[in-house]
Amino acid sequence: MIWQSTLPLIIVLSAMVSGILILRVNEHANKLRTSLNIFGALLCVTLVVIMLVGVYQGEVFETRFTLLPNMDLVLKADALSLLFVSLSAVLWFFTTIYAIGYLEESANRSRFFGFFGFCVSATMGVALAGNLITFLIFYELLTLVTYPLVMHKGNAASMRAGRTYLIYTMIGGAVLLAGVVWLKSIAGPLDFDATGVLEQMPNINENNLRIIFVLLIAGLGVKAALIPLHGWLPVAMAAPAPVSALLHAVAVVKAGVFGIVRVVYDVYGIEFSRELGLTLGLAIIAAATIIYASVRAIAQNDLKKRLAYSTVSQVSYIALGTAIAGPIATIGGIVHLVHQGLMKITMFFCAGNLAETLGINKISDLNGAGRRMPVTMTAFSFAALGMIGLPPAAGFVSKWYLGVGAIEVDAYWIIAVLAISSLLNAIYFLPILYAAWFLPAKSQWPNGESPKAKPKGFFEAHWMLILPPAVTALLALLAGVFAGSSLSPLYWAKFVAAREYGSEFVLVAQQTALLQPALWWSVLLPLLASAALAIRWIRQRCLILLPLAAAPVLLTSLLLEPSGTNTLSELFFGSIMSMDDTNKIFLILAALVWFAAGLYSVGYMKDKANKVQYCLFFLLAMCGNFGLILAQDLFGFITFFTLMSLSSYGLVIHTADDAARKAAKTYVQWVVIGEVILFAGLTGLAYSSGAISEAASSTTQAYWVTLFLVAGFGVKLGLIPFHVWLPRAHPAAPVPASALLSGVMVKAGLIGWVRFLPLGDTAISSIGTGLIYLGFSGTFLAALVGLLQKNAKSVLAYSTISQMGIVIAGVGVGLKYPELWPAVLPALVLFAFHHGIVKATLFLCVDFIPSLAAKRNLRILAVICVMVPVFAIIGLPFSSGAIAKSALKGSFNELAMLPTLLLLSTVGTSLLMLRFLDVLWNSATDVQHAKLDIWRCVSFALLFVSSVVFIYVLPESRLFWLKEFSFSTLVLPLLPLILAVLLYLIIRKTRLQHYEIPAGDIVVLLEDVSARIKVATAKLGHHKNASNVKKYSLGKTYVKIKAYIISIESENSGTHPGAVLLGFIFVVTVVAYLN
Amino acid sequence: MDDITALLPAFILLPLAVSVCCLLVNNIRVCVAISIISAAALLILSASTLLAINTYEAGILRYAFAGWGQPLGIELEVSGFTALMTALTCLLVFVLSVYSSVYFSSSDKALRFWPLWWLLIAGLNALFLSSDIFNIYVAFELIGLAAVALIAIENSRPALIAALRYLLVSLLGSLCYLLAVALLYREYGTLDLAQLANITSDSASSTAALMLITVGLCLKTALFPLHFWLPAAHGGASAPVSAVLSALVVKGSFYLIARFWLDTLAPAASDAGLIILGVFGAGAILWGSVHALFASRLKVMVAYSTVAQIGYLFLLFPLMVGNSQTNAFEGAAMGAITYLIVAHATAKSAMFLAAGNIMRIAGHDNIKQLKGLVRHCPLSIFTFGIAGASLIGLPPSAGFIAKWLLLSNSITTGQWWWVIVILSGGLLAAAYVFKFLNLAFTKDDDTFNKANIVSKISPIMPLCALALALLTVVLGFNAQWLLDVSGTLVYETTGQGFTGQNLAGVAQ
Amino acid sequence: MILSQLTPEIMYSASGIALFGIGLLGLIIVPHIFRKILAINVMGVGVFMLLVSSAKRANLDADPVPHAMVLTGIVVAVAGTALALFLVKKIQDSESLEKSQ
Amino acid sequence: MFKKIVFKEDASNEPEKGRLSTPMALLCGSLVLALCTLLVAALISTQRHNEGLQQAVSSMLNKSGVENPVTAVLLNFRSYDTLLEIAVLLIVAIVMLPQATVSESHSLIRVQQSANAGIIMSSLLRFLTPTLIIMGGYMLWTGAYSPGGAFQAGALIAGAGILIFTNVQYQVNMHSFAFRVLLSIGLCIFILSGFAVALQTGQFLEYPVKYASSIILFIETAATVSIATTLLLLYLAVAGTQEDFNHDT
Repeated sequence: MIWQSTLPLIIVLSAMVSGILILRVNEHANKLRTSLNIFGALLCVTLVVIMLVGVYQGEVFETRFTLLPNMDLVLKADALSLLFVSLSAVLWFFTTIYAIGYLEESANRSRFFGFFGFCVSATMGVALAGNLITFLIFYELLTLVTYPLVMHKGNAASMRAGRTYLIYTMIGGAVLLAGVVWLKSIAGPLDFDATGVLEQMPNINENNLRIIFVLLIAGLGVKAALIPLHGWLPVAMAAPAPVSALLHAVAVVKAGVFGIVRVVYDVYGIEFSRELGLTLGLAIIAAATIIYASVRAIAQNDLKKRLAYSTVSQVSYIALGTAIAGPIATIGGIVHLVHQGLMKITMFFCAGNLAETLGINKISDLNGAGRRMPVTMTAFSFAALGMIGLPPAAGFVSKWYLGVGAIEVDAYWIIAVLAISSLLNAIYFLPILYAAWFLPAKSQWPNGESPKAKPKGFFEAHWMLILPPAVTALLALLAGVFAGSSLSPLYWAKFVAAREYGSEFVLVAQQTALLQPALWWSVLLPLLASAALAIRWIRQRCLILLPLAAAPVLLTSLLLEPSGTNTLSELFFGSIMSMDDTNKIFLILAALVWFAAGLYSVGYMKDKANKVQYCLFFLLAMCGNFGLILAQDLFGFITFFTLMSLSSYGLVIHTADDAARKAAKTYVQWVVIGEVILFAGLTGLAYSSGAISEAASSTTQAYWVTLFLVAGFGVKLGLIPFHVWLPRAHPAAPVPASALLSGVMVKAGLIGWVRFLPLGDTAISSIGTGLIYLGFSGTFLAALVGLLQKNAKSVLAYSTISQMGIVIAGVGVGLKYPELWPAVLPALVLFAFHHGIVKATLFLCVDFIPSLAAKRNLRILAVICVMVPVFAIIGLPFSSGAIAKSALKGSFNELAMLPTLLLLSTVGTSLLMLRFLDVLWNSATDVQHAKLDIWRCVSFALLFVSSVVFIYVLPESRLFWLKEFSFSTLVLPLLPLILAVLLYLIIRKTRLQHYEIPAGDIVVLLEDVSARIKVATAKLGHHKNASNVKKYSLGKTYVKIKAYIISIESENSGTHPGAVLLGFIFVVTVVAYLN
Repeated sequence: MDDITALLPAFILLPLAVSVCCLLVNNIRVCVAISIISAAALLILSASTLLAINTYEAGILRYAFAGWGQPLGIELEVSGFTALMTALTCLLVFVLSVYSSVYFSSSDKALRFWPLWWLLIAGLNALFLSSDIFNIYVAFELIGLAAVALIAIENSRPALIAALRYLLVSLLGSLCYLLAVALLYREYGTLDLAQLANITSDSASSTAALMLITVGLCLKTALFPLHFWLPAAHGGASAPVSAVLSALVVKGSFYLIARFWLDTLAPAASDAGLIILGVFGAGAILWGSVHALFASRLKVMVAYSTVAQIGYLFLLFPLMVGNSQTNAFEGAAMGAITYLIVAHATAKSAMFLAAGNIMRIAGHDNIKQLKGLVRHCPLSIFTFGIAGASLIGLPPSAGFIAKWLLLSNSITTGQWWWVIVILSGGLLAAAYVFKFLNLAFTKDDDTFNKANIVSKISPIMPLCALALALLTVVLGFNAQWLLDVSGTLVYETTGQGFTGQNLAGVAQ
Repeated sequence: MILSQLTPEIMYSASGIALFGIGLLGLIIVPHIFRKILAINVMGVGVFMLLVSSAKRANLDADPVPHAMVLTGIVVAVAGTALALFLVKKIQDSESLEKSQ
Repeated sequence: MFKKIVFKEDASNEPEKGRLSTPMALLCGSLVLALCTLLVAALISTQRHNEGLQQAVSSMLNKSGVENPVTAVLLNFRSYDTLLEIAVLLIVAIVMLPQATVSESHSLIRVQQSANAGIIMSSLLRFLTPTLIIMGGYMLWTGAYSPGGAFQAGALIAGAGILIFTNVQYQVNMHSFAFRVLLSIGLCIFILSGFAVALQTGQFLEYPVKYASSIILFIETAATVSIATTLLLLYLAVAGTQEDFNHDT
């Protein structure tokens, strides 16, 4: 068939022909040029789609003609090339649209678009090349045609950029050429073959092959920007934004790394490369690049430069995936080819938009840009979060597979690299998002426009500038969310890897699906509601959405029998949702508290600012919370977990005052640390459980995996010493949000543990013991510190830590004595349920009681309202607390010390509650409070009643009802309370009560230490002009990072990276220890 | 097929006749018309010769002038290689004639140009086709004097001095060659190349003759360090003349050096000599490229680039060490050089034409004063870029294929040090090509803007240049065909005869 | 023994080569253009002498081919010399023209 | 080697300009000496095994149409060389042709009556010119049998021309069509005859044995005219006595 032998060539030519035509178009014939542009891009996409369909139907596309004897020009569509070709075609299309908008009115457009076409043509050629020589030809061609694009602006900077670019790429090209010629003379035509071509060759000196490999990688490494060959990339930022986008996301950088993939897999063959010991070196270089470039990125204040360094770092993931030399890592590397492209192109589009519309080039000018350009910054945020590797964005999928792949081949250090890099990614991306969304705009934008001014058109910029980033960001998100779909890049990557390693890895687990649509709806509803916020009419009535979104879930959770699973193989890696006895209780708890908090918010937020923002984060966090409870697969769980954690950031920072900012910073730092640790743990888990996507708490879990899981979820649960964010974040949020944070969100950690730790299967005595110790220390220490708080919400937050300490100890018991776990689990669930509802009620009290007490005739009611939950927490008879505690006690009975400790903890709890009442009383009498409204009353009443009654509804609690009324059951529990009252009275008499430990205890210490370091650095005088220093040395970079962090801090008087650094060091040490 | 053989003299006689006609009519338009028609005719003739040549059994056609045959008479000899050279000549002549018809249209120089032009072409064809060493001497003189005369029509003082210097060098070279002819005739009593090839020995006289021929022809070819005359001469001539000088004239003498070393006087040639030639070639690559990089005038830069490219040609010799082919013009190295000749000819002439266009527009070719040029003659810059890419050896171009073949040969013969030379030559080429392009693209502080434009040029001029540049690209895709017709193609057996071990041995 | 080889033919040939050498030396070290042109002619004469001397072989008539070559060579040498002289003249003219301006 | 060329005739004023330093000159001298010695050594050591082409020439001489072997070689056996040689001369002629002027008259020779020629010159002219032309004709004719031929004849006739045109009374009009015809007629006739005989014999320049002598004479005559004209032009251009020549350059 003529199609089959010409289609690849036609695809390459289509871009080139349109380039040639455009080159000849008169400069002023805008319409003609634009239509040619769009037509060319569409044609290309169409042809690629035709080819894809053809390949699906099993046809082989290959264009081949002889160049020299034994040397053919081959263009061929195999799985790997299709991946890259599709990416290029699609991204070209969007970049074209973007570039048309971006370059409106500028000079030399015909030249620009002409070479643009050539560039894509060359990229297509690189992608479709069927042997190394063809690859080389198009690779060099690419250098040539991108050169006019890089220096399109023609100013001094772009001249310099062009020169640097050429010097690097030309030398790289020469080295590559030498390698290819040599290899060709040894091994013949070098047609790409899925399993490599060299292994079968007889009589080849292995040392020569090694040298050639180094030559090839050095040549390709220039474009792939491996250190130390990356120098051109940041300089090339002088090019116009669409060019940067194309260079970084598709064309040049990718061509280099694509070449590495080809060389390693299709020429040398992965097995053979490993035998030759080549992959390790490559992996080390890639890893070094990842870390080094990330560090450099932190020091950049120029947005595009920061993105450039980020590219250097991210692209090396692909090389890393290639070098890890395992099937799973291969998938990760290859899929990152696409993911990084989508995300990075989005970011460059956005950077271009910012520069074009507001003149923003520096990160320091970015404050408040989110409100002025919401679509752009949303797209940017999605891309950035994806880059950091937060699920479910595309970047996570890549990192996930890389991590699991690394474990597969026992290359644990790569996990450390991934973790460090993710942290660094967060360090350089999150401040951008923070500044754009949460900082007020400066007096005017860099281009002189006032922040007050409305955008001129309907959109924030020309639609051609807005559409492409929006779509690519969406694609990046979808690529992650629907990773399991057969249309996703991941599917193709698996296909490619299967080609390389054999087919067993492609199989996606096909579960029989018993549909429980209600489960899906419970997750989807909040999401839909948040999407509905886009509609103005709904925005004006947004608050009412909050309870409305939660109500159906509440009904579902109550009515649905705990049975059946829901599988949606397209979503994530094949997502599963199911409800069983345990998570039914959690779901009821969550639904109840979310519903109540939603109701409460309607009243509470009525007169406050930024309602829509609040609703958005509220709904997203709600979605995450429900999702994580229901999700049975790893990816689904971690996705929803992250969604919840990050959305809560918006809730914590909501009031946007200093305290809230400080709290939010601490919060997000710990979220990121937690995520990173979790990532490491979960990848290990995924590998050891034998399937990459299924959650199974395996019996063969490695020790370190358990440790990481414990630590990772421990962050959420307030396990000391990871608890420091909690007392800061919980009080900072608006009252309903605090209730949620303390009431339900902390339980996510528990859910994680229950689901992923080998509880009940294996005894991991050391960790179990550790948890018991840490748990109880938490219980008592938190009680002590809480006693010294002056803010009611802080007291409650410490109480949460204290209570969670008990839960932690319970899990510790489960870990240590697997045989006890069947008894401990329901007790823990009950305890969590009880604590959730009651703590939420107590947080509402902080706002509700003073309002109630404001009316004299309702004071008694107020006292009752507050006393009942207080007693419940303490665990007085008949209260939910009593049931929960007796359940716990029962399950601990066989352990000597624990019941006693439990009893003692009641004293602490009682003290805390006394302190709470004390503080609350003072504030209630001090401050004027808002009037009560029906919403708040209903909400509070609901929770109040639930806190008293609901636990009796649960069948699990029936065992622990107070059945015999005796002294020991009725009066003994009062003893600790009495003891506590006495103690509290004594404390009040002493000077102790004037002391105050600031919320966040240890973190404050750390901040102090780093403040001293700051002073010391300042004295050294380096940081003064640090931002002007342009020399590239690691030492100076460090100073710059330091100075930068300091500058951020001095601007915001916010938190300190000390905590981050600590986490960092922690991860490194742990990983180092494990190796 | 005999009709083709009978038409062989037309390669020389038609240009001569056209030259006389042009001289007699003394009218520019008529000259142009005759020239273009004849150039087209020559092109067709050469193409059909090229296509026909391989249908002959030996791949060789011979034509005896005056019917005497060798050794008494003079014969023309066409092999695949020379047919390719002739075809290349005719092709370039056609394009350059079209170009010149516009380039010289407004000038009295045209009347002088056309007759000389055709005499030069007659000389080139005579050189490539001749099988008689004395006839080759006469052809050399025809080429040399015509070239000098063509440079001298520029009539500026530097051009005249360059022409004079070139003339002296050319005469010196010719005399050395003639002395060698005398020695050879004295020793062997025949002047026919093919006959000589059968009877030569490694006598002292033959060695001396080979030495004299090498020195004399290296002077003409401008092999480093005997290149001193070239930059001024090639840089000072008018654009089409520079093009033909760089593209073809130097190749003529190179062809003969190769012919004598590898074929006619092969018994007298030593391996050491072959390698020394290669070393000078390497010197030329580096020296020429570095000087091109620092040249302040565009055409001088291009001329120095020719010096460097000639250096590549001389890498042929070391690569032929130990060549077992019976026919000297076979073998992978020869294929590489053939390709390089073609690639360089098209690319370099395209480059000179582009430089000529720029000079026409700007009135000068001082590189520093040409910042921002790209807006005023984009097509010429584009052409320059493509041709430059071919010179650098970037794919897809003929230059890339040539360089590929060279590299591949260097590696298979275990002479890896040439790889370094070739690659650094390519990098240096990139440096000077892009140095100019960089300036041309500069937008800020441009030294060249609308006010500096001296004259407008006819669109035919840049199109001719572009056609040649595109030709280098097209040739990059037809490598096999070209090697087939040139008869240099030898199918190598992959991976055999060469393994890593013996390379390692060489490296030690 | 060497003397025995010094046939007249060799003597003439050696003289030709000597002339060639003298011309070459002159071409290299004499700066003046006319002398350079003369030097080239001297070289030419040397070559012609070698050719003519080699035409004579033992007990045979003179070989006409070298003679013909010499004749052709002379014409070519004349042409070259004339061209060189003409160029020199034009250069001098342009020099004086520059000076007068 | 050619970096410094002295163009001024009064180089004696600045003897050092452009001259190689003595050590360099000595070095060059010794190198050249070495070269010559090597060449001579090569000559001596080489055995001449061949008989050259003498036998071939003499055996074919009867078919060549001339009796003088040198002429036979020049105009028959290796006539192609001679053809190219005439082309070489044409190059030089073209270079030296003065640039075309607007007023191009058609007469080949202008006679200026007013000019007064010197008495010695004019009498010399009267004697010498016809003699030279006749001698030239003889040379041309005798070339077929004994030494002589087109170049020798052309040189003699050019001498006559020089005598005529150095005298200011006669001026040759180099712009005229006739002059260009004279310059190129040698090549023209050569090519045309070569082509014409090829129609008969099949090979270019292969004369029918029967007509060989007359064809050679015909070609030689034309060549003589061209050579004479060219040499005349060379002299006039380089010596530069002609008025209009100087004006044009």
